[in-house]
Amino acid sequence: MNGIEFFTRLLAATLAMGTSLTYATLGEVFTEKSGVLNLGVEGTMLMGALAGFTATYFSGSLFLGMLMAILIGAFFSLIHAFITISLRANQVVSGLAITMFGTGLANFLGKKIGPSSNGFNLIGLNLPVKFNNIKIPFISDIPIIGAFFDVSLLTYALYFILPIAWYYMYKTKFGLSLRAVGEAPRTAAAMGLNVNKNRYLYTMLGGALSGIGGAALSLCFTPSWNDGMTGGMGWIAIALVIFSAWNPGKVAIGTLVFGGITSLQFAIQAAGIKMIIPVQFLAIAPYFITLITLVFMTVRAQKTNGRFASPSALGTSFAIDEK
Amino acid sequence: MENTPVVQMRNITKRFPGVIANEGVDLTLHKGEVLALLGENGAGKSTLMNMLVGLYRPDEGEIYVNCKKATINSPQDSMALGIGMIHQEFMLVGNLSVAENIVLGLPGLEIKPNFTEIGKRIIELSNKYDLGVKPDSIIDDLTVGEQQRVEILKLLYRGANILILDEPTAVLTPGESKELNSIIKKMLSEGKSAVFITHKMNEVLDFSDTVQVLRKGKNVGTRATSTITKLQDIANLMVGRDVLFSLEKGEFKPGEVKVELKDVTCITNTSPRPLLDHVNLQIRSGEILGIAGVAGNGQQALSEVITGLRRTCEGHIFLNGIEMTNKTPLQVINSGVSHIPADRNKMGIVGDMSVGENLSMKKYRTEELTQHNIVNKSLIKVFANKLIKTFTIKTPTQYTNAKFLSGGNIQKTILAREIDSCKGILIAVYPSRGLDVGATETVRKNIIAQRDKGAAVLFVSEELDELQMVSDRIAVMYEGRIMDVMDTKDATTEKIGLLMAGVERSDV
Amino acid sequence: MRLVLEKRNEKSKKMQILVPIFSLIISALLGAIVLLLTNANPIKTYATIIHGAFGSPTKIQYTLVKMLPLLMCGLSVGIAFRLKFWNIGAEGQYVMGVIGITWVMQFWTWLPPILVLPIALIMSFAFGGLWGGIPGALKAHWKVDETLVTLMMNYIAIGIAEYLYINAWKAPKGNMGTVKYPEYAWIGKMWGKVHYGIFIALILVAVLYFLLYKTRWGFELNMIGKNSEAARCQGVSIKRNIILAMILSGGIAGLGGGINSAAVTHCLTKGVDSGYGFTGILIAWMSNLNPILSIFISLFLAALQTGSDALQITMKLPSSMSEVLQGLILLPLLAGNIFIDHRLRIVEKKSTEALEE
Amino acid sequence: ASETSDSSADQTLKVGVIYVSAPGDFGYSYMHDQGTIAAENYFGDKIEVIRMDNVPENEECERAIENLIDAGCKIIFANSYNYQEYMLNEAKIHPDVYFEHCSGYLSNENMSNYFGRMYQMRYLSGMIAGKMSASGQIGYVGAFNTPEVVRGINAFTLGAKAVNPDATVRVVWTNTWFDPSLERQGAVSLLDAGCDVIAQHQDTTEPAKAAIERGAYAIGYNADFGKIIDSDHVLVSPMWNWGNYMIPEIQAALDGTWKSQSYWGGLDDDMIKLSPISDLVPADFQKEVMDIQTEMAADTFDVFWGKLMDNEGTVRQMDGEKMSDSDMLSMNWFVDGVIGSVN
Ligand SMILES: Nc1ncnc2c1ncn2[C@@H]1O[C@H](COP(=O)(O)OP(=O)(O)OP(=O)(O)O)[C@@H](O)[C@H]1O
Ligand SMILES: Nc1ncnc2c1ncn2[C@@H]1O[C@H](COP(=O)(O)OP(=O)(O)OP(=O)(O)O)[C@@H](O)[C@H]1O
Ligand SMILES: [Mg+2]
Ligand SMILES: [Mg+2]
Repeated sequence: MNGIEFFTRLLAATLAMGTSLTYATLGEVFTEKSGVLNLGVEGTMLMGALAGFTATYFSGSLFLGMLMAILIGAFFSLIHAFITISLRANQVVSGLAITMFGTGLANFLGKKIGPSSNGFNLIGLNLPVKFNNIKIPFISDIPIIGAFFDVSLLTYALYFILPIAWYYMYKTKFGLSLRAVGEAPRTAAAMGLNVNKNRYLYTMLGGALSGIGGAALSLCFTPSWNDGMTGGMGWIAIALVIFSAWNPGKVAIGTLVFGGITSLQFAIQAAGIKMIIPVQFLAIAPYFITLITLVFMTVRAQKTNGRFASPSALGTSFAIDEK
Repeated sequence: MENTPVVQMRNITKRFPGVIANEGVDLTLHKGEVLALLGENGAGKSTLMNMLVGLYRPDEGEIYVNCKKATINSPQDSMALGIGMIHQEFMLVGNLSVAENIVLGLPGLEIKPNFTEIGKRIIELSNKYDLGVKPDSIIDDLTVGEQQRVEILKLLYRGANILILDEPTAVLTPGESKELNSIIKKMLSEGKSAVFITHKMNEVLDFSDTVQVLRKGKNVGTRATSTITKLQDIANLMVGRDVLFSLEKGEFKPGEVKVELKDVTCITNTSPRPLLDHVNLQIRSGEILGIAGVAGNGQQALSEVITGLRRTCEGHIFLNGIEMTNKTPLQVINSGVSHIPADRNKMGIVGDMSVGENLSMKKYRTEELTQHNIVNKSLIKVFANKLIKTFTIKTPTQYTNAKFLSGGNIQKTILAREIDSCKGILIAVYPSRGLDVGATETVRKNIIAQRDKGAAVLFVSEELDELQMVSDRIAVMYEGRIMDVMDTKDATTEKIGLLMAGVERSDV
Repeated sequence: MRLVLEKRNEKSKKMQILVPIFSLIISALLGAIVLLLTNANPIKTYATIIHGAFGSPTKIQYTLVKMLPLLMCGLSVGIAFRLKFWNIGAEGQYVMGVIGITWVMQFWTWLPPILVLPIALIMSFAFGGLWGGIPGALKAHWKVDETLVTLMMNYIAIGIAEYLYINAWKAPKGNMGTVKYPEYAWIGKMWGKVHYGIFIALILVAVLYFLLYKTRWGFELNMIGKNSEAARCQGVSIKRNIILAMILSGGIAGLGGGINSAAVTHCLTKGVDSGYGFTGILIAWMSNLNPILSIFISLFLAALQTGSDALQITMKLPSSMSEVLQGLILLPLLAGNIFIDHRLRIVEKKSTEALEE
Repeated sequence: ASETSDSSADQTLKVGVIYVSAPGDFGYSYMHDQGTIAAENYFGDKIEVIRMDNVPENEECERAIENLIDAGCKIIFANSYNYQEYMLNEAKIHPDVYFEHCSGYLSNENMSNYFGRMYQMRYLSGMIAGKMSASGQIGYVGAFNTPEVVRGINAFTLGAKAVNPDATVRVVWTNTWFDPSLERQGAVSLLDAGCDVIAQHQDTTEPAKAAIERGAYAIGYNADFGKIIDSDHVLVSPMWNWGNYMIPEIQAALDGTWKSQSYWGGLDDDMIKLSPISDLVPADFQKEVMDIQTEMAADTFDVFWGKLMDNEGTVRQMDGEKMSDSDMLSMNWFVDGVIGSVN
């Protein structure tokens, strides 16, 4: 296998794994940009994965599956929104509680819904349909770039969603309001925007995207339902938001770096390349390299005076008549 | 002036935890009228106006706009009624562009705002009113003066015809204020009505048709400006006691050199030119050195290198004759330096801690308030109460969080702390910015008292008359350089004005 | 008509007691709905949980044992959060603490026996402190976002631990796990399962309370956390204090790992990463960063977890039910908090009318 | 149901079972639970089973045991290696309860340990993989580099090489027992590297599914993947049969004849088995495999027998030698033919 082929396959593996992560990260970018920190991504993703799987299993329709994942994801983050925006509770704790609740509920329901013939309901069931890779003739045969054109519908969708998300955030009036609300809520309010309405909206949008991220696992990448099947991906998504510097246009960078290193360390192992470092250290390489890259990016951003800061109002609740 | 009231506020009451900000206040604004709303810091002026624009909601009372009862639940509602406000704190989003700030939240804005069109319109307005604002600049990169003009542009762009201007010139230099005031006059000449809040008496006389004074949240008087004969009357009405307009100042008896800067240079990668460019200065004991200059010419950097908050690239700083170049803020404090910083909320106080704790933030290191590293609460209590009394800080209790105080009282808290702990050197940066006459008087009096006690004072201000009144010598800064240092008696307004504009001394 | 939240003049003492009680009632009702939907008797379930946590001396002992690592992590996180340093790395710091203590216990056996335990505990503090100090230093010197760094460092610590107990330090006969610590260096038991480590934790609470609320340093940390720029102007070194506080924060989590290992697990093995660090975040917030309150909150959460075991045993509910119930308890509790300093008021909306002049 | 009914049968025996994961994963705990279910069916209402799943491998295990005893359990099974220390602690405190620990080595008068010689089935599945791999390149997704997993990989490789001496087995470690995404990624990287059969020591079916989606073959583990995934590309699955251990032990507890032991059951006890072999595997070869299995059961065939070289060229065992159980239990090297490293 030559280098180009190796790289093409690596890219394909990265794209397959990174899709779910990208949706969740993009969702959290929107939520955080509006000033709300939602640590409930992991729980919301699991609920989305469960909802998507269940709906698709019973209806045989991927469309319904995605719809359910979106609705359940949005609903779950609505709980977070109500508690932190309307009732101004601490966003960190609420997010952790949402993750706890969502994880428990998804695992619990996974054992309650569905045919009980095998005793474990949803677990181990095969879907009637799933998102398969769609190969675009000719283009997909080009080395390296070809990997981008042999992916599932959910990945293709990202090619449109990411630029649209960027356009939405930086070019439309809604995006303008969104940025203002997370950066300077008082000013936004004085300019006639409804800060909390915006925050509700983007928290729910973030939840919906997390739901899609979960469903991208249960309907596409690892088509099945299993307890805790997200395996901590929600946490990685939260970390990658920082990596993307809260810019939807840069979300893919983080997921490609993280997903790429994960795939690369497997590819190195599979290629039988003798490593002096122990396997456990290979397994932590994605985390380690992500960390190092962030340090590097931050230091460089400061040298070149680039902005690398979170939305100023992130994590704070807003009430107009309270200082 | 026609006699139709455009705004009537009736019997307005607004309470905040621990304070009644407004109590049964009435206010009437007629068409084409300019009403100057006066009062001490914390009198409730901003609160009253915030209710008119829908940021706050009154607890009691009613608002009528154009003789119709108005339900103003949000800024959106007030905008629809043609009311626009320039807030006391800037209402700008720092990382957005001027154009984005201007159209933010504009009703009827298209989904994808056409920023070329918007930019054109901004430039048009900017030219008409001579604002010199570029639509693409990022707010954070603008000077305060420029930011204030963006605020004006927001009003113009939205075509508000009832204007509320909450201390628009408080943070501006005299030159900038003058420009801004002429812009505002231009706007008013177009038949708009306005409420104008200010602490500057000349502006009151210059602009207003009517004067209304609030004290402790209540109306204490409304009269036509033309009937005002003595400024003193208004000032007394505001404060509820007699205000002195001239200052008692002891004889100028300079002692040894306490602060000395030699060739201090300071460069950052954020700005193309040096913040400080070979600055040489001496301040002697018993002397107030005033620093004049348009904001953004290095005054703040100057105060920061002396206090150790910013590193110098070149040059030497001596305090009390000892080299203190690039020492830590703590070392500088220990060598006897007190500092009244430029941004009182960001640098001066910890808003979420109590007034008492804020007052202790210098002395908590000393045995006066702590023993063996342990903070003694009863000592702090006594100490804080003493300072609150001496400096007449208006606060419900010393346990109130400092952020709940009004701007003037926040400044007094800082002043109290710094003056009390001053051991010979005082660096005061814009200490009277935005303060009412009474508070301004307190600040100036205290600074002069320090000098009379033998302290060396660096006094940064943008108001020439204040500089002339307070300082013994005046240095003028331009683009990080000291243009000239002169005795106050030689410092004529014209001379300083030219130096501030960058005209070299030889040309003066 | 509309509802508005109105700030109270001061925190209501009455509400501080009533809110948690009402929240718990609401939690119980929500939980009851879920339980009824799954055909479980709510009253029996709740009784079971309480019995599971406090029903017998042994059960109380287990709850107390469980509380210890939770409390230590809660204290740890509380210090970092005081500085608004979002340390979500207590998990990794805890794991590093276990690595530190294991190193001494396994390889420093030449030490006089009496010294092994103290030095091992100090090492667990040092390792945890290192793991907290690194993100602290990165933040202080280069403003690197601590959320990502601490999260990533959790995974890295767990990876190192796995490497050690599977490869480098593996017990000769074993599969996963190091050899047992020498028995003379264990922390002893004082009441059934409850070990003397609890004293270390309680002393730590007292020391921290004193340090944070009474000393100059505590005062400085408070200043930094609430306005770091102003603190700097007052001569407080931000960099130094962030690093110091993070070393302390990480060190306490590490010490938590050390105590738990020396008293309970006696080795480094799979299961060191059991989420104590994340629960620590909950504890720190729910106790309002107050060390003394942390004791009660961690006891509450420990009881919730030990009590939930009974759900599987007595109620035959799946283990995930306990997470569902824990989430359901936390959310209303959080939501209720606002009524401590706010009250709800109904405001009548009046119609627009013309002004008769 | 059992025929003998004495007085003790009036009372139901409470049996406690502790699983490291939820049994619904179709992996390790799932197979244990199949054993538990078999026991339940066998004894009917003579026993009552109390299950605790997702018990972490730390001090929580002690509490779980304590709670089970509190609920009246007289015999307790625990299925993960790292429970053993905690179980031993409890065994010392509760002499009247029988403890059964799976996969460890510690024991006590009232505590047995038990495990199965799964490597035998690994060898057989390796033969099938070696036969069916066109390229001779086989992939193996491993969880952790513990002796148990390493032993399985080695046996599997020896099986494959017995059929195809040129066969190689590439190993990828995931460092997790259970993570659908990572397991799949591991398999994908092996497929990308040219493997056409994927075996696994993991708890989900994802590696196998990934292989089948690419048109490659898969070897399952734990459960019968052929049935779960419903594909004949699953060639075979080595499976556990825990019921065959649990039933006699519970019976002994009922009868009062329970004795402590260290048990490492193999084919002879039907502790382990192969799932039905896929129809794609030629019938005559299936028979060859079955013949070896018969020899294994008769103890005339040893997997780790004769000259063994590791994959770095060191000779680890001489001709004619047979590996001791303790060497097998601490195996930390790969046999020749494995591409990859143990650490
Ligand atoms: N959101 C708020 N929460 C609590 N107290 C407030 C709030 N806003 C204002 N106050 C208090 O209400 C009083 C009136 O404040 P206001 O800002 O209206 O004064 P002001 O007259 O504008 O003073 P200044 O001249 O300093 O601007 C002050 O005591 C202030 O501390
Ligand atoms: N910085 C401090 N120094 C000394 N004592 C303090 C300090 N902050 C609070 N206290 C005292 O400690 C006790 C607990 O205070 P409180 O409940 O406000 O703690 P907290 O909520 O953790 O602190 P804060 O609200 O200031 O962040 C009270 O008696 C309070 O007066
Ligand atoms: Mg004001
Ligand atoms: Mg408090």
